[in-house]
Amino acid sequence: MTDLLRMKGVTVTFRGGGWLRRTSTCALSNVDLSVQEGESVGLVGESGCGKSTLARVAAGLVSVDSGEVDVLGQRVDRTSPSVRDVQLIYQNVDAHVDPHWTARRLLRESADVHGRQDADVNAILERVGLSHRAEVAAGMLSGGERRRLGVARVLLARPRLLLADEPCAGVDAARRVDLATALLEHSGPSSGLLLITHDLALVQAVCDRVVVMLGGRVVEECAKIDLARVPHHPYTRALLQASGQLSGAVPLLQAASSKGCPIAAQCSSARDSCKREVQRLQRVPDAGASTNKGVAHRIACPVPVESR
Amino acid sequence: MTVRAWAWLVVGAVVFARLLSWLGGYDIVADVDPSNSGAAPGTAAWLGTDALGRDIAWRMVKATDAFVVPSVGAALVAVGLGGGLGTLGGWFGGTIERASGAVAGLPGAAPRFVMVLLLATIFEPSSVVLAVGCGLAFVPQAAAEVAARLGAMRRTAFVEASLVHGVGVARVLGGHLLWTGCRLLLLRLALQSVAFYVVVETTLSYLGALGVQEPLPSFGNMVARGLVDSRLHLVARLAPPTALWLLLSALLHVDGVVARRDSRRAT
Amino acid sequence: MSGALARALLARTAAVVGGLVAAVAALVVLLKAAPGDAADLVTTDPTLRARLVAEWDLDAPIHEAVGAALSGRWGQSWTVRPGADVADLVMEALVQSVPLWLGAWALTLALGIGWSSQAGRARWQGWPVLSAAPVFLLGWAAIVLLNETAFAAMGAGWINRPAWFSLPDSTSFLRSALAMTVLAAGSGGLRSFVDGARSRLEVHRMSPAVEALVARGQPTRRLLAWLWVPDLSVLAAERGALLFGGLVVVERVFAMPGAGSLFWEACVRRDQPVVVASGVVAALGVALLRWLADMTRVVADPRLRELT
Amino acid sequence: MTATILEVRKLVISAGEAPLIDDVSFAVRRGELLAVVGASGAGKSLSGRAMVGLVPFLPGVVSGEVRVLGDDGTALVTVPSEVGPARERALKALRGRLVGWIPQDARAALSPIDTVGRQVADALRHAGRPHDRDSMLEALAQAGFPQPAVLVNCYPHTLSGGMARRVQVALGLSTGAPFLVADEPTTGLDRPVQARLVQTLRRLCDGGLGLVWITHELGLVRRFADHVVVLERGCVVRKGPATEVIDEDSL
Repeated sequence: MTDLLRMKGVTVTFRGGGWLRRTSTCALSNVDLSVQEGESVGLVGESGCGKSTLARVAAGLVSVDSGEVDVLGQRVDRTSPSVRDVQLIYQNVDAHVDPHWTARRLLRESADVHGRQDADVNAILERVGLSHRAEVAAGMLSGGERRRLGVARVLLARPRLLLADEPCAGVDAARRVDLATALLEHSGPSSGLLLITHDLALVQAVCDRVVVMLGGRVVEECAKIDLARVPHHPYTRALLQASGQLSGAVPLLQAASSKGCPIAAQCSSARDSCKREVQRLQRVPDAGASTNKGVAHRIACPVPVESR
Repeated sequence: MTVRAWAWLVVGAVVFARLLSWLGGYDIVADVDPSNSGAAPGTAAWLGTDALGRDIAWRMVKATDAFVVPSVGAALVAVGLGGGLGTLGGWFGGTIERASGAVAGLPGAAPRFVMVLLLATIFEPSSVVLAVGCGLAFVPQAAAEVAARLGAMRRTAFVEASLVHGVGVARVLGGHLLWTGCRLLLLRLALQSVAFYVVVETTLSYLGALGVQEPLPSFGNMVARGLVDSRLHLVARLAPPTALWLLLSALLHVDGVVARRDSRRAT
Repeated sequence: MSGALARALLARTAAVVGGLVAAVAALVVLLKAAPGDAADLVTTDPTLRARLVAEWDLDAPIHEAVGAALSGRWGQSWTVRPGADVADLVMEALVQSVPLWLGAWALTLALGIGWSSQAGRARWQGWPVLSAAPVFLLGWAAIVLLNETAFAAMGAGWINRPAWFSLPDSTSFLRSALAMTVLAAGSGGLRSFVDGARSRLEVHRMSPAVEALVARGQPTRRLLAWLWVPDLSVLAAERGALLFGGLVVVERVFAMPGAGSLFWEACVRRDQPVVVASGVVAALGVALLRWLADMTRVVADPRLRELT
Repeated sequence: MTATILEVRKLVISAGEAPLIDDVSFAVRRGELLAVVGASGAGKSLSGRAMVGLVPFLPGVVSGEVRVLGDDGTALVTVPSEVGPARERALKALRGRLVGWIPQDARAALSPIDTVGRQVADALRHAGRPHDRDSMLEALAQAGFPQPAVLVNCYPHTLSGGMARRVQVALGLSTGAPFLVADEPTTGLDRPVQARLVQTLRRLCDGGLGLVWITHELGLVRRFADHVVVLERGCVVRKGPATEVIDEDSL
């Protein structure tokens, strides 16, 4: 199996402010991530944890301060024009189509660019249920229809690597899994999906592997099957509790800027070292290697690792 | 009257004039017959004759025809140069936008009409110079408006999304931004520069020097002759100014309607 | 005055001055680039030509020529009034023209602001059509109409010969007033001012800030006025500049002496020093108007102080 | 719970043939935090604007009425939907006096030409309340600014999104209206800022303010709101206590 996406030690810092008052925000710090052929990876975290930045880095829209990004075996050095086999579904995908063009015209353009036929356009219109609205300007479509149009456009490209940033936001719960499955089934056996969401249940329904991010860092990485088993990073545990999969009151954990772990201030099991230094991802000595297909379970917190 | 009617009025008048001139049948220099001066409208001369006995209707046709090529040239200069500089600035932004804005702003340092007069004095006062001058006069406005609109659209999400999707810069810029987004704006600027050429040409011809010289006809010199010569028939005196006024109203009216449609599209 | 405001004012002043210098430089370059120089027009005799070149300073390098043009060293008139100092000529003409220009400008502003603030009322559809007539046509129509009416009335014995009769040959109050009105209204000038001002006011009426005041029941008049001032100042500067051009036509049509007439004479008779001087003065006027508009905008709108 | 303070009855707003708001009725009590949730385009903002009388009136487009009730349950003001002097009078009595509004686009809805301090002072003065510097600072502090003094001389374009929201809260409160409509006050803010802002609103409700809170944030609604109205395509599809409604929906 080859890596479709491979990130190693990626760090991204945004600089802002005027010349008097410079600000810099660390959006990603030392992130390792890979998506392999035929794999679907779920990236979970709160808004502002760097998920979307990560997707934009992979699409070549944001230049990295340090680290390496390889997409489809090609090094992405700085902001470089994207590879056509990588497609990005944006968070607010409905704002990402030209409002003056009709659905059919937009899809025809995509078909042209990606070498598809008119029949493919019709098929995809049918698939997303926009056949009867194909001649309406995108700006006149409803938000949901525009969103489906944006997704259709990306699927028409049949990307090898699909980066989907909250593709189901604003879609009601019943149809979420359906939509995510559509993303999955459209990508063939040799393609990969990176599903970025804050919805843990969705990830569990669709993905093979789960990566949890907090404050610009990866804090846990495991096979889907491992999610159901303890131990976990306290933050992952809180997410599981919030989605009702673990019992117990949901602790209020919010990432804050700190030298160490972002939630050290609120974490009940935090140690002194948590506040002072960055916790590295450590491999959990694994018991279930037979069921998790050899995916390593790694956590950036000393507590659950030691308790094992 | 609807905008369609106004637009047809302009197009119809121009096509009619073009067609008649092309078919020929009127010699500007030969048509002098002082014995027939100040004739009333009739079958021989539909709108009467002027002091030299020349057919007013035919001269109006010739004068209209003379607008066509230079005014299209003016529109091309305004849209091409202004639109081009504006596109450059709007797409790239930053230093390039400031530089292209400064270059495009140069003709705007003097008032339009003064700028055209300056050009006409420095070079020969020909219809080419006038056309280029009238086009240049709209370059600052064209560049600024195209740059502003393009810059705003450049920052919208769909441009980045299209680029990421694999749609080339040429398609995004040409198809989505310029054609879909700035088409009506550029049409307006073309209409305005055409109208301005008509105004400048007739004004200079009215004032005498620098414009179209006798015996070549222009609405300007026809109005000027009508002013001093009360022996002409009323129809012959009023026809040229009325036609000119209708032509300009039509251009401005169409411009106004396009402007409204443009702003509706933008929202 | 705050630092941001002072900085913004300075930056805008610098921009306007820079634009002015660049424009004058462009004019000088064009003059040099044009085929054949002024001496060629006058003579073909090489010795006389050399004397003229020396006398008129035709060989001065560009930067010196620009400096001379900007500093008011315009030399002597060639053909309009041979030997007269151009600076004196221009000053004399300006004294005659400025009242006409100011009057027309004030008329445009007063009528335009009054008209456009009457939102929704008095919308006569024929207005844009009527206003399309160029300055010379309006002037022509006014002159013919008044003369012939007076002639007919005198013929019928209703009136004695009025003081203004045989327009435009005699000086009279009516002639000045007519010239002023024609200048203000010609070529759709008043209309474009009203249209621009009205559409901007409509935008401000719809703005969230005004709406929020309405929702709190507070009066909106002051905010509307201050939001409108920057737009008005830009429109007013633009109109004022275009009136310089109209001045040339109006002064010729109404046979009035002044800067417009002087410029026209100089253009027709190829009097290069006067043409350059008039061009510089016009550019100076435009720059001054723009500077005023910029200052007004920056003072009225704090947001513009940041974007220097 | 005390008496109802604002009542929306049979509100219908249509554009073209399709109704944007179709027969929406609900009531808000004093001290109640009522959340209005629903997908975008469900008519949340529009019904909020209708309560403040900001829906541009076109005959045949708007019907229904908004009533503000006094402590004894009698109607203080009834805003009819028919255009005319009665509507104008009612809106005049309503806007800023009985109903405040926190607009969705908080920064754009601040006057760009005045400092924050001046805007708050103006709002206070217009409401006939003391508008000296101390009262102004107090109004800002009430909206959740620990150090309001640094804000007084700021122009709105220099504020962050969260600060602009809180200034809008201060402006809405400084009218002294007992009822407030907050249109997505937490959109685009960081989680902690969101939570703090909603806590501020909650505290104000505990102090007796009636609040309609239009939002997408179901988690916050569940934690802070008393009741929830769920809108879908302009209709009320669910109503009830926040914990009940959100529990079902969130799964």
